[in-house]
Amino acid sequence: MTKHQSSRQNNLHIPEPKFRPGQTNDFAHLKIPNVDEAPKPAIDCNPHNIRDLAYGLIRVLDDEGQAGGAWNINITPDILRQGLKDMLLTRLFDDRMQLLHRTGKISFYMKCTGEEAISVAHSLALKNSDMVFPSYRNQGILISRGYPLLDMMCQCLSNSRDNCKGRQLPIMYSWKAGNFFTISGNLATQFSQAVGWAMAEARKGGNRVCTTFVGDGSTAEIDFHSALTFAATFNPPVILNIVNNQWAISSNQVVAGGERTTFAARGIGVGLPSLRVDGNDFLAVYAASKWAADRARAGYGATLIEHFTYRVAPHSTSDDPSAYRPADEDKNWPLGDPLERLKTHLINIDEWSEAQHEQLAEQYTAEIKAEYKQAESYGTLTSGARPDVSSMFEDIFEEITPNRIRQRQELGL
Amino acid sequence: MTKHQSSRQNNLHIPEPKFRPGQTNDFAHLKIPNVDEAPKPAIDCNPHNIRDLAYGLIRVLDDEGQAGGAWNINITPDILRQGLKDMLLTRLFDDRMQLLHRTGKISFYMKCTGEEAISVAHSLALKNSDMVFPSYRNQGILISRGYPLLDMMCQCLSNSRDNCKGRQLPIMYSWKAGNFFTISGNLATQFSQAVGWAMAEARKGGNRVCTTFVGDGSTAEIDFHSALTFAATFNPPVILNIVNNQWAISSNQVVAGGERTTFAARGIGVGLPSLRVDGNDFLAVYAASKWAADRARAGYGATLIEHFTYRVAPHSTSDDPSAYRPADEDKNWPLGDPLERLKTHLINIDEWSEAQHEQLAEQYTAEIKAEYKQAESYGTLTSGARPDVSSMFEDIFEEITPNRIRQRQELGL
Amino acid sequence: MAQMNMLQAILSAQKCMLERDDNVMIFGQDVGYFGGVFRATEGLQAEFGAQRVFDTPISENGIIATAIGMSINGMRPVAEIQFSDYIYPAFDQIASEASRIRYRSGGEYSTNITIRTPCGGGIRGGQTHSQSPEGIFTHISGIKVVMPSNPYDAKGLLISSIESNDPVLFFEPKRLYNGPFYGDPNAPSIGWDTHEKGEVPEGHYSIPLAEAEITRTGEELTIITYGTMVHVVETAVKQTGVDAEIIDLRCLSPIDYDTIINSVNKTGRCLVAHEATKVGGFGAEILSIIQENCFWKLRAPIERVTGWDIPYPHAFEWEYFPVPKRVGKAITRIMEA
Amino acid sequence: MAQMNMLQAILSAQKCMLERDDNVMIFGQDVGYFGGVFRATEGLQAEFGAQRVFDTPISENGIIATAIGMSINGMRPVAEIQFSDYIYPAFDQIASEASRIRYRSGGEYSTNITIRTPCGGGIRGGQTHSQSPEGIFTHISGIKVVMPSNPYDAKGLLISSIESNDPVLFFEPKRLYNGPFYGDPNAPSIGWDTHEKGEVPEGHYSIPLAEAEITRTGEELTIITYGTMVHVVETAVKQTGVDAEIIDLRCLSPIDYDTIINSVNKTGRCLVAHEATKVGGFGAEILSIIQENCFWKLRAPIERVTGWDIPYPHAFEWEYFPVPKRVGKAITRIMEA
Ligand SMILES: Cc1ncc(C[n+]2csc(CCOP(=O)(O)OP(=O)(O)O)c2C)c(N)n1
Ligand SMILES: Cc1ncc(C[n+]2csc(CCOP(=O)(O)OP(=O)(O)O)c2C)c(N)n1
Ligand SMILES: [Mg+2]
Ligand SMILES: [Mg+2]
Repeated sequence: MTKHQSSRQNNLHIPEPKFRPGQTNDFAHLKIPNVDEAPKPAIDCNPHNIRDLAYGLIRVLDDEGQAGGAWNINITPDILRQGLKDMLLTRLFDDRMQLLHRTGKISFYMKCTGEEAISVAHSLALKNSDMVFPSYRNQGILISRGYPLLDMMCQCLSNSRDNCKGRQLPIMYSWKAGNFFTISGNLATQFSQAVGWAMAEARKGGNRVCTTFVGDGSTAEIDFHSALTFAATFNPPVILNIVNNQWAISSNQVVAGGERTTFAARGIGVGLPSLRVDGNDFLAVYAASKWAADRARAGYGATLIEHFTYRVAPHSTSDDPSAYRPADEDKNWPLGDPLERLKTHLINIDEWSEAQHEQLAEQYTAEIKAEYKQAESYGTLTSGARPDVSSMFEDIFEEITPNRIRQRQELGL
Repeated sequence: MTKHQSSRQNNLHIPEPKFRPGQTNDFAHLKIPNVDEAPKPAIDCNPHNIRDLAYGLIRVLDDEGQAGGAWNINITPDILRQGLKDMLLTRLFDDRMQLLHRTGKISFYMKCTGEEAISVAHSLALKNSDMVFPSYRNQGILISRGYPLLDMMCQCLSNSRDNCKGRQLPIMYSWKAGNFFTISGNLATQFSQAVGWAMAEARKGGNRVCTTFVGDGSTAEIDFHSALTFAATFNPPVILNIVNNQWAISSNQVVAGGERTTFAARGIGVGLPSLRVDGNDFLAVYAASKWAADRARAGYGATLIEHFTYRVAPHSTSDDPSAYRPADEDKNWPLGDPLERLKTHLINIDEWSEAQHEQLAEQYTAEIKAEYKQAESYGTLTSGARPDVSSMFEDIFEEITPNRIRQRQELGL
Repeated sequence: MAQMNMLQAILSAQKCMLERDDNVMIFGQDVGYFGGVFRATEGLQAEFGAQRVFDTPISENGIIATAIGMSINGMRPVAEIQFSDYIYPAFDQIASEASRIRYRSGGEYSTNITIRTPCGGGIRGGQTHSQSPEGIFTHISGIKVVMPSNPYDAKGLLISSIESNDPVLFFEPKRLYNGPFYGDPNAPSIGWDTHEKGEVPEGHYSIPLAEAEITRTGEELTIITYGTMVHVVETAVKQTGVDAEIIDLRCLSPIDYDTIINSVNKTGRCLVAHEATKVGGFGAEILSIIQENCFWKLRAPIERVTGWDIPYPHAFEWEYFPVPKRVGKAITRIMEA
Repeated sequence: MAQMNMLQAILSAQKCMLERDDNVMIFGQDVGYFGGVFRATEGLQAEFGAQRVFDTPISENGIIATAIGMSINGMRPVAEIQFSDYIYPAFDQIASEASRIRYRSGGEYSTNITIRTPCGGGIRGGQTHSQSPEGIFTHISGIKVVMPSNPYDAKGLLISSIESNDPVLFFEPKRLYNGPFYGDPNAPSIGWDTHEKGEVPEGHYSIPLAEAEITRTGEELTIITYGTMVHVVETAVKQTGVDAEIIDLRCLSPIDYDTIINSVNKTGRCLVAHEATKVGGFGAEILSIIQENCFWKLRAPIERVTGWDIPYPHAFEWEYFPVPKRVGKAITRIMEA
C-alpha cells in the first residue's frame, strides 16, 4: 500500500493504478491481515497509543465466514440478520433503480454495490437519533433507518411527491425526520458541517452523536481539512468516515494520495484516533462504528474511520468504468462481497439459510416493484404529475422576495 | 505537547493556552529532548520508517552551546559566521523598522524576533537559485540572499523607488531576481502554489528546489491541505516549512490543533517524511533544511519541516500581546534566543568574539541608518516622492483596458 | 439611549442576543479571549463563557462550515471573518451550501447563520484589508447582504440578522467604526457623538432587513448608496448645493425596490455610489433596476461613482477612494445633462 | 477546414497548443487517462504523455493553486474544473491570487493560467451541474472571462486564452458541446455540421479576446448576449420578425465597449440575455454601460431576459431556462414601448 519513489530521475511523479483495461488485477500487492492482528483498545485510550490501527485493517470475519479476533464483539444474530436484510434490500433497490435509468424513467442514478456493509452496519451500530451528514452513496443508511422506498423513488422521479420539490438530481435525498441531512452535489461540504453539528451537541451537553461520510477522492477537498482541523481542536462527538472504494470516477485512489499511506493516516496527522476497517466485513464495520460511537457518547470526542472497500458499480449512470479499469477487477477484489460474507457467516452459525435468503429476495423484489408502481402514480420527471411549478420560486429565503414574485408572475403563475 | 481530553462531561472542548496575562509560564510542560535523541536517516529512507522524527525535536546545539548528535553535520565556521551576521542584520533591521513605525514614518511592520535562525539557516542551506514562496516573516531570507536593505526600506515606505509601486502594505516584498515570490496578504496561498512550482521543476527535469513557509495558525487554511495533498501525490522537489511560533495573533497554537499532536505530524497524515526541529538552533535548522533540499534535489521529493520556536515580538505593529499572554513568556522560552545560542557556539569554538560582535552590530546599525537616509530621499508614504499615481491603473492585465484608461483620465491623469 | 460608536453598537447587538437567546454562539479568529482585532467582541467571552464565545482555527472555510452545522443542530451562530478580504476561502460554503440548503432540501432544512465581516478602505490597509466584495454575494440567490452606515442601524440590523432564519452576510464599513467619515482624510476625526445615529438604545430593537432609509429628502436628484459612502455623498451634496434625495440602502439583498423606484420617479435623475470596483459591482444592479422601472421619468443618464477597477492600492488610497469631489463632479454632470 | 463539434474544437485547440508550446500542461479531475468526463481532453495523455496531461486530486483549490505555481516556473497551464458549479473551492486562488499577482508584485510576477470549465444548463444536470457563474468573476479585476458560442470561436478563443499572459477563465456552455441549441428542448438534436461555425481549421488560429462579434446585423433593436443564448436569441428574432442586431460578446472581461455602444446608438433599443440569474448578473453591467453611454439614443427601456433568481431546478429546467418565447415577449415589449 505504501510505495516509495526511489527513482533519481527528475521527473514529475504521476501516480497510476497498476492495472488498466485489458490487464488483470490480481490484487497480489494487497496485504490482507488476519482477523487477530488488530488489537481493540479501550475507548478512553490515548489516541497516540493506537496509531498502528490506522495502518492495519480491522477484520472480524475470516475467509471462511468465521468471526474472530479482538474486534469480535458478539453482535446478536438479530442484528446480524437485520443487517443482511437491509443490505439485500439496498442492493435490490439499487439494481431496480439502475434499470429504470436504462429504460429512461429517471435521469440519473448512483449505486453503492459492494459498499452496502458500510452504510448498513454503521447505521445499526448507531442510534436512529444520531445525526448523519451523508455522501451520495449512503442509501444503505436511509434503508436501514426505515425511510420508505416510496419516498426515495419519488425523489428520484422528481415527481409531485418528491419532498425536494423537484429541485435536486435523483438520489440527493433529504430526510429530516430521520436525522439525515440534505445531500449536497458539492463534494465533502458535509464533512466539515458535521463537525459543527457535533460542536453544538457538545455545547448543549446532549448525547447524540454525529456521523459523516466522504469518498477517498473527496479527501482532497478543502472541507476535509476543515473537518479534521476543527475536530482535532474542539474534539466534538463526531465520526469521520472515509469510504475508500479505490475509485473516484476514473481516478484511482493513488491520485488522492493513496499511494504513500492509508487514508486513515489522515487522522493521525491531526492526532485523532483513527481506525482502518475491512469495509466489506459487516461485523468489523459494526464493531468499529460502535467503538467510535461509544467514545463519542462518553465524551472522548472524534474518531476517524477508513472503510476499505471496492466500488463494484460504475461511478454513476453517466459512467462506464471499462474505459479506465480492468473489466473483472471487482471479481478479483480480495475482500469479497459484503452480502455474501455476512450470509455465509449467518448460515455458518445456523441463523440463516439459502432458502430464507431466496425467499426474502423475492419478497423484496415484489415490494420494490409495488412501491415503484405507486411512485409512478405520482408522476415521473417526464410524464404525469409534477411538483407545483410555482414552488420553484420559494425556499430561497423563509419569505419570498418581490423580485421572485415578479418573476413567478412573468412566468404566468 | 499532546493532551488527551479524558473528561466525560459533555461539553464543547475549548482549547486554551495554559497561561494568560498576570500568570507566569515556566514551560515546565515542554519536554526538550537532548541533542543525541533524534537519529539522522539517509535521504533515500522510506518515510514510514522515520515517523518518530515528527514527534521528537531535532537539536544540535545543547544548552551550553556545544554541537552534537546525529544531526551535527559539521557546518563550516564560515557558514556559521555568515549565519550569525545575517541573523544580526535581520534583527537590527527589524528593530529599526519597528522604531520607524512608532515615529509614524511607516504604516505597518512585522518583526521576526526570535525566529531569525529559521529563515537564515534555511536560506544558507539552500542555493540562491532555489525558489522561495515566503510568508510575511521571512525577511531573514531576503537579507541572507542579499536583497538590498534599501529596496526593503523603499517597499516599506511605499515611495517612488518601491518595486511594488506603492500597491502593497509594508513588508509584502517581491524580489524576482532573488527567486523570492511576491508575498501575499492572504494566509497560506503560497504554500500550495509552491507545490505547483516544484511540479513544473520536476517535469522540466531541472534541479532547483522550491521552499515555502507557513505559520502554525495558518496550517488550518485550505491551501495547507492542498499543498500536502498535491505534494503527497506528485512528490515534487518542495520543502514545506511550518513555523510554529506558538502564536497566531492572539490565538495560541492549541487553537490550531497543537494540543493533540505536533504540526510535523500533519506530514505523517499524507505519508510525507516530516521533521520537527528546534527552530532556535541554527545548526539544527541548517541540517534539517539541507537534508530536505538534498532529498528533493536527488529526486526523492517533498519533505515537511516543523520549526519549533517562539514569536518574541508582537504579531505586528497593530498588536499588543500583553493583552493575551504573560508579559515575560518569551523570557522563559526554554529554547533560548537563536542569535545568542549561535554566538555562544561560535565563541566556544573560537570563531567569534564578543568584541567582533559588538563591532559588527555597530557597523550594521550605521549601515541601516545610512540606507534609511537614502531610502527617505525617495519619499515616504506621507511625504516626498511617491510612485507614479497613474501607474495604479496598470498591471491588472499585461495591457491596460479601455475602462481603466477612462478611469485614469477621469482622475485627471 | 446611550452614545455608542459603531463598534460599541455591534458589540451591544451581540451582547443583547447572547442574553436573549441561549442558542446564540459567537466565534471566529481572535474573537474569544482577546475580543477581536477590532474589539467587536470585547468582554463577551468573559461574560458569557467560552462555550458560547470562542476562538477558532484560522480557516474561514471551517468557520462557516461549522457554523452551518451548528445551526442545523439548533444554534444561532454569529461568525466573524476578520476582514472581508479573507472571506473567499469560505466562498463555497456560502454560495453552494448556506445559500442553498433551504432550497435543495425542499424547505426541510435551513440555516440561520450570520457572518459579520469588516469591509472597505480608508485605514491604510492596502489591497488585502480594504475590499468591498458585497457585489459578488448579491448575485447569489439565498444569502442576505446587509451593510449599515451608522451605529443605530448597525445594532438594529445586526439584531435582525441574527434573528433572521436565513443566512446573512453583515458587512461592517471599518472606516466608520469610530466615527462618521465625510470623505476628507485630512480632516480631524470626529466621533459618533456628533451624529444623531450615534444615539443607540441599550436594549433590544430591530430594523427590518430590506428597508432602505431616505437619509435626506430632496427633489432634484436621487443618490443611492450604502456604507461609508452615505456620509461622503452627504458632503458632496452639501458642496454642490443640489437638492438631492439620499437613499441609504442598508440591505442590498433583498433590495428595497419601492423606495428607490419611487424616489427616482420623483426626481428623474439618479446617481449611484459605492466604494467597490465598478465593473459588475452592485451599482450595476441598482442602475439596471432604475433603468427598467423609471425609464420614462429619467431626464439624464444615471451615473456610477465607484472605486476604480483595480485593487485598493496602499499608497494611493485616497486617489482610489470615491471622494466627495468625484461625487460632486458626477452630480454636476447629471444636473447639467 | 474540418467539421468539428464544440468538444472537438476545444480538444483541437489544446492539442494544437500542446504541439506548439512545450510549456503547455493540461490537468484536472479525470482529464488524464480517461480524457475528461465530457471527453474534452480525450487522447491527449496518450499522445503527449502523462508529464504533460494528467489527473489531479479532487481539489479545485489545489488545481488552481498548483497551476499558478507552475506558471511562475515557466509553464503555461490549462486546468479543467469539471463543472463550473465546482469552481468555488478555488475562489480564493482565483480572486486573491491569480488576479492580483501581477498587480501586487508591481509587474514582477504574473500568471498565465487558463481555466476551462463547462457551464450552463439544459442537460438535466440539476442545481449543481447547470450554473452560469460568470457574473461573479467579471467583478474581479485581473481575470479575463471568456465564453464562446460555437466551435470556430471556441477553438480560436481557447488558443488566445492559452497564449495570453493573463489568467483566463474559459466557460464552455455544455449544452452546445454537440450541436447548436435553438431553445426548444423537444426539437430533435442537430449537429454542428448544420452551422457555418462548425467549420474549423485544423491548425493554429486565434481570435482576439475582447472582440465581440455581430452575428446578425439589424436596425431595429440590439440584442447583447453570449454562450447558449446566442442561438436561443436567434430563434426569438426569427419568430418575432424584428430586424435585430445580435451581438455575441464572446469575451465578457474585458468587454468590447465599442461594438455594443455603436450598435445601440444605431438601433436605440436594446435587450440583454443570459442564462445566469438576474440580480447582480453580468447583464446588469451591460445594461449599465449602455445606459451610461447611449442614454440620449435610447427609445425604450433596456430589458434583461435571464435565468430566474433561484438555483437551476432539476424538474423545472425548461421553466427556468430563458426560452425563445420569453425572449420574444421582451422583444415585443421593447418594440412596442
Ligand atoms: C466540488 C466538486 N468537485 C467535483 C465534483 C464531481 N464529482 C462528483 S463525484 C466525483 C468523484 C468522487 O469520488 P470519491 O470521493 O472517491 O467518492 P465515490 O464516488 O467513490 O463514492 C467527482 C469528481 C463534485 N461533485 N463536486
Ligand atoms: C486568509 C486570511 N485570514 C486571516 C488573516 C489575518 N491574519 C493575518 S496574520 C494572522 C495570524 C497568522 O498566524 P500564524 O500562521 O501562526 O503566523 P505568524 O504570524 O505567527 O507568523 C491572521 C489571522 C489573513 N491575513 N488571511
Ligand atoms: Mg471513491
Ligand atoms: Mg504563529
